[in-house]
Amino acid sequence: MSPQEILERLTAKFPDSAFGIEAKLDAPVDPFIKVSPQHIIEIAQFLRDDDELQFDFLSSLSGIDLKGKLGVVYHLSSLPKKHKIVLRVEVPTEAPEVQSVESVWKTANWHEREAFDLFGIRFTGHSDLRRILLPYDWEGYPLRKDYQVPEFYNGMKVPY
Amino acid sequence: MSEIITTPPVSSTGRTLRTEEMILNMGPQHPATHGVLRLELVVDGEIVVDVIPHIGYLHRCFEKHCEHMTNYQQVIPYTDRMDYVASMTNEFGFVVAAERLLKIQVPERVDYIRVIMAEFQRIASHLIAIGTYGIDIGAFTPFLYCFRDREKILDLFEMTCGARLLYNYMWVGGLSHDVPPDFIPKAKEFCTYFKPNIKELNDLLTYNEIFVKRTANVGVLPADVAINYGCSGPMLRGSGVDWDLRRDDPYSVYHKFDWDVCVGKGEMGTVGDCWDRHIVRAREMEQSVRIIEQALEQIPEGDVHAAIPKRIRPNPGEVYARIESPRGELGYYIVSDGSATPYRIKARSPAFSNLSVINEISKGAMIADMVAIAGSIDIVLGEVDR
Amino acid sequence: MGLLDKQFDSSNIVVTSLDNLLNWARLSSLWQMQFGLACCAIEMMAASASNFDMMRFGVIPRATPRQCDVMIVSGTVTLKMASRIKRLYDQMAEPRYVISMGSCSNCGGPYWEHGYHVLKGVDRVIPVDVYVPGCPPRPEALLEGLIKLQEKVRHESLVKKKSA
Amino acid sequence: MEQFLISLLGDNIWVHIIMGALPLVFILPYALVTIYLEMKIAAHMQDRLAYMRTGWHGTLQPFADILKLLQKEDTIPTAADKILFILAPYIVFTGTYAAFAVLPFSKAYVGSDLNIGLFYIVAISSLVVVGLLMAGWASNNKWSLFGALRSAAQIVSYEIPSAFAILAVIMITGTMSLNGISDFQSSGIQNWLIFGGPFPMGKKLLLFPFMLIMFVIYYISSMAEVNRTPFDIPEAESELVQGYNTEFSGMKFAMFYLAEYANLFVVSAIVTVLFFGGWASPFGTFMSGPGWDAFWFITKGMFFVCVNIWLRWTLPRLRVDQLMYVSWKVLTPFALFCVLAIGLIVVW
Amino acid sequence: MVKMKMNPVREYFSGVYLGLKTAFIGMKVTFSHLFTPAVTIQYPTQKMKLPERARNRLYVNMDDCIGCDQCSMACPVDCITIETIKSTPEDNLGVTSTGQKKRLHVPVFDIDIAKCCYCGLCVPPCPTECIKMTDVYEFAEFDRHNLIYSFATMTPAEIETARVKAKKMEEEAAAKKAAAAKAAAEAKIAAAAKAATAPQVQQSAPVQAPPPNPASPPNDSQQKPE
Repeated sequence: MSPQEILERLTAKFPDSAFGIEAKLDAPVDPFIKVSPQHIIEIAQFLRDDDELQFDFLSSLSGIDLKGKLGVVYHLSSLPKKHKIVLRVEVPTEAPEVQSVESVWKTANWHEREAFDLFGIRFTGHSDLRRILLPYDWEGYPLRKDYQVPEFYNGMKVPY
Repeated sequence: MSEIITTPPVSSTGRTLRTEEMILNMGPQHPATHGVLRLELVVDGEIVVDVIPHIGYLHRCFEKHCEHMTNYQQVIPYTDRMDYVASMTNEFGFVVAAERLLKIQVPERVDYIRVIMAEFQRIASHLIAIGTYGIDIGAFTPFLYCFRDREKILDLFEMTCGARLLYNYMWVGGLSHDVPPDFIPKAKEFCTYFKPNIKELNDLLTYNEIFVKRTANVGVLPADVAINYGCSGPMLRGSGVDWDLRRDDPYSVYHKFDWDVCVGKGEMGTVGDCWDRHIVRAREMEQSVRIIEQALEQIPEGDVHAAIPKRIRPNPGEVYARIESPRGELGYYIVSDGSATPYRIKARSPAFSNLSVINEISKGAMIADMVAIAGSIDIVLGEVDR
Repeated sequence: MGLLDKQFDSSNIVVTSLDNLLNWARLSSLWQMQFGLACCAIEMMAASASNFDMMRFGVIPRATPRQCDVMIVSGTVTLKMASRIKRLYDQMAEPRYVISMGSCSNCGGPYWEHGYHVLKGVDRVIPVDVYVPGCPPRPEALLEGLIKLQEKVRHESLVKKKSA
Repeated sequence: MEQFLISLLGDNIWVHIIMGALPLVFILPYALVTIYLEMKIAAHMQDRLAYMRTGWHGTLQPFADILKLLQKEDTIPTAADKILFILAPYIVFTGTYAAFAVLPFSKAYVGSDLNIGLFYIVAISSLVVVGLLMAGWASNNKWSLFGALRSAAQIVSYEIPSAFAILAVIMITGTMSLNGISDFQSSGIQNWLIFGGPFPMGKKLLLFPFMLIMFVIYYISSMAEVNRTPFDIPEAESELVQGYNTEFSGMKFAMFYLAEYANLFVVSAIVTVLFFGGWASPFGTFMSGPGWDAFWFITKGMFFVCVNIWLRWTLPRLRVDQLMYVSWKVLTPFALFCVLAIGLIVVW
Repeated sequence: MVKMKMNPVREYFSGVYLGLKTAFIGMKVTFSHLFTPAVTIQYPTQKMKLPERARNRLYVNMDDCIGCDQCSMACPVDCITIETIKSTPEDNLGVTSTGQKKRLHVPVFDIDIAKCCYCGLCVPPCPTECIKMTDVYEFAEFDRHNLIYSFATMTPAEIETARVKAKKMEEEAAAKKAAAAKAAAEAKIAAAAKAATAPQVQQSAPVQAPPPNPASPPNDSQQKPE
């Protein structure tokens, strides 16, 4: 299925503007579909369970700092159907809350923890949202563009 | 010793331990964790009740570094250092992504050499996986046989690009060097040398009854769970899912070769057990030799520098490209804002997703099984933590 | 130092030849701590594997720090890992030595500039005896570092104890 | 030997002390040789060389190792149970060392030719378990404790099949004295118990398969008793770091090391005595006599030590429950069956 | 192939049989290796010949260095520090072996080999092929600071004189420029609107991260590789 067809199927299922489905199919290289962070879980559920779509494999879930906004990008693919789609949600940096898709794809568990760890995006409904890569007592979210490297961590000098 | 514990200990996920349970810390420095993984085991005697993996002991800020590089070329040395036992495939993934972003078509010779290198790297990586798995199970000798053969592959690599482990060989749009003239005969020689060694390795390790007993029916990962957890590579194929990106989402010139995707069939136990994952790796090495032999025959002449751009400056946009690394689906998500510096690079490392399933498949196992399970996942912490 | 806790005040011929013997024993039986961190660990494994065979020098990998003489810190030391390295080093019995293998543990290596989570050199937490450069160093380079360390041990004396 | 010393020095305490210390004269060089041999055999099986830099082909390496271990700081963890921690390595070594008392190196030299020698060995080697348990417990380290518990379970279970194997031999020979058993098998290779012992042809042929099975059973369980691969789960490196000796350093570790190799010889010697004629020369009276006897005994013992090394560097490690399975569900039933069969044959 | 469910008695005996059989097969394999020659290269006495392309320690041939800073810019880890001083027209710095005229003094050319990641990215950009990776890999040190390699050949005195000269020249140039600027300012009043487009063109270039070295050469020398 092409992204266009997937988008059509999605809009047919979720016609409501609350879902915030917005196509960026003309984007260069990889097209993506923007959706609302408050309804990502319903959309995810549909994408996985629909017989035509069967997006059973969450390849990657990445956070991204969009300067003023934070984004989460979902790269989905389907093993039986061999098609792919990219979803993206955008949230304000001040209140970065996105629904967790952990209950749909277990992959999301660690990927969301990583996005939380490095970008500070909060995933509501996540079962175990702790830092994953950095120590639990680390401060700040390093992959945000405005991140300042701390001078010391636990008495160890951080910069060279 | 005389300290009286008044409150029951709590695991880091907040589980209060029962009296007969105790927390056992495996790692970050432990011989079986393949680096610096820390597994917090809640055990009841020898039985593992809960596994809480702690990662990040090798978090080297790959993604932050990419955002500071002045061009795309400079990212490649860092991709090497992610999955350091399979650097070639890491570069491969990155250049595939960057070329897709830049819309570069590389000469066919470049593609062939890349495939040859990637397959050699797959053999080398699987040799490490199998060898260290042998150590995990307690057999030391196969490890050294594996390293002996791997050393021959490294010689080929060193001859080509000058480095033994971290190559910086594949560049965006081409390669750093063409292969030297004696590479092709030596590579063919290796293929003939290596085939009997796989058999020997299987005799010594794979079909050894103790090894089979240790790995069969241990850490069974059903197909649906594997897919749901985003497992890929030998981990997914070991569970009986016939999925290989080289065939199912083709990149480079893999479609030109004749080879088979190896799938776990549960020959010794259940589909998706540790033995299946092991045998998938062992058989993939044979298939890689097949690919290499074909590629060495068909390799066209040409220039490997032709498509290397003088200055890499992609249009704003984003791309996600994935390849089949020895560990599974290695994806790069690159966002460009139009400047020469990448805006965001996220590496979707296969071992990261593969490792996340460990808790699911190791409940009720024994401590010794934990080692077998962790070894069969074949993690490289550099890639898990990036 | 176990049986030899008492130090001699000055060297004499007995002490010197005893020194030579004891130093010889120490330098030819440097048991190594299995301490792989990152890329260099693979080269360290290659150095112990058949082709380079570190055991020729009497180096046996041991899993527990208590029985080790030399800790080869091979790979990137992150801030999360640094405290563990310190602890393991503290658990090693004297006399103990540290080889810092590779750029990362020498000074942070490629990660020295933007690595917010990388310790810029393992010598910030534990004393290092020999620095082996390379990224990663060839197995031979590690062996050369080991020979350098052996040289260092050869010239140690009971009289002035290695500073802990 | 004892008589000779008594005639030389008179019957006083020194004779007994010398007799007691003699095994030590054997153990120390033996251990050094075996450590060297093990590494060299292993290395050559793995296409490498091992020790090359200390002395000719690294022959001085074991001395360097021992000397270095002597120099190491002897750490005792703060949380350890100090008395047990210090005592444990010595108890383990004592258990092994005591077994040497009854080993018949030759017909003339036996520390003490007990008439219940085999029984004594089975009993005294259990002391090792106590030592290992102490070591594991006293370390106050979870890995050590696991190692100790596994070790105890393992040694205790494997004593059953090995006791059956010993029982079979006792049934045939009618003696528990190690010297007596060796004597029983003297006068030629055909009289060794593995080939059915000194019986008429028909009986020999009937006994042979059972004795072969018994030998395999005993050899497997002896490997388990000395904690070596494939039964090295108490110190399984990839699982338990170093098992019960994780916290031991310097001299104390050297004691464990020494005990391990000494124990290896004890079990190999018992295999020799039980099935391969002990000190008896394979050529009957040819090449026999006190010196030759000791030669044969040590050669045969070392042969089995080498086979043990060979197996160690070939096989993977069993899991703890599989270890129990092998002992209780494979070796013990087979041993029981063989004991029954051998009993019937002997009575017939 | 789905394994047939064996009858438990047969499974038991086949397990025992397989256990012994595979152990023997394994023993056969290891035994056969006991007599194959070892593959070990006995390092200090025997050394492997490294291939031509071996990438180990960096070496800079200062005779050929023109101080263009290309290598330092290509370096992903910024381990190369280069400082340059402009030469005055009267000093003759000679030409490189490739025939390029040297225009800059290079008082500092440091490579922190401890940071270097041996990627080889600095080699191809060099216009005079003066930086290269050698096959030397044995350079372990007791002190990390010895791993900072200085390749510059200038003595402190030479550096000082070159600095003074360059400063003088700069001052002269600045004075000249000031005079020119004065003249230009007068002209500018007449054509103010035209000047507005010029700075916009320039702005895209500095997006590339500036080299960490403050004393980098002027931009035009960077723009002309080869």
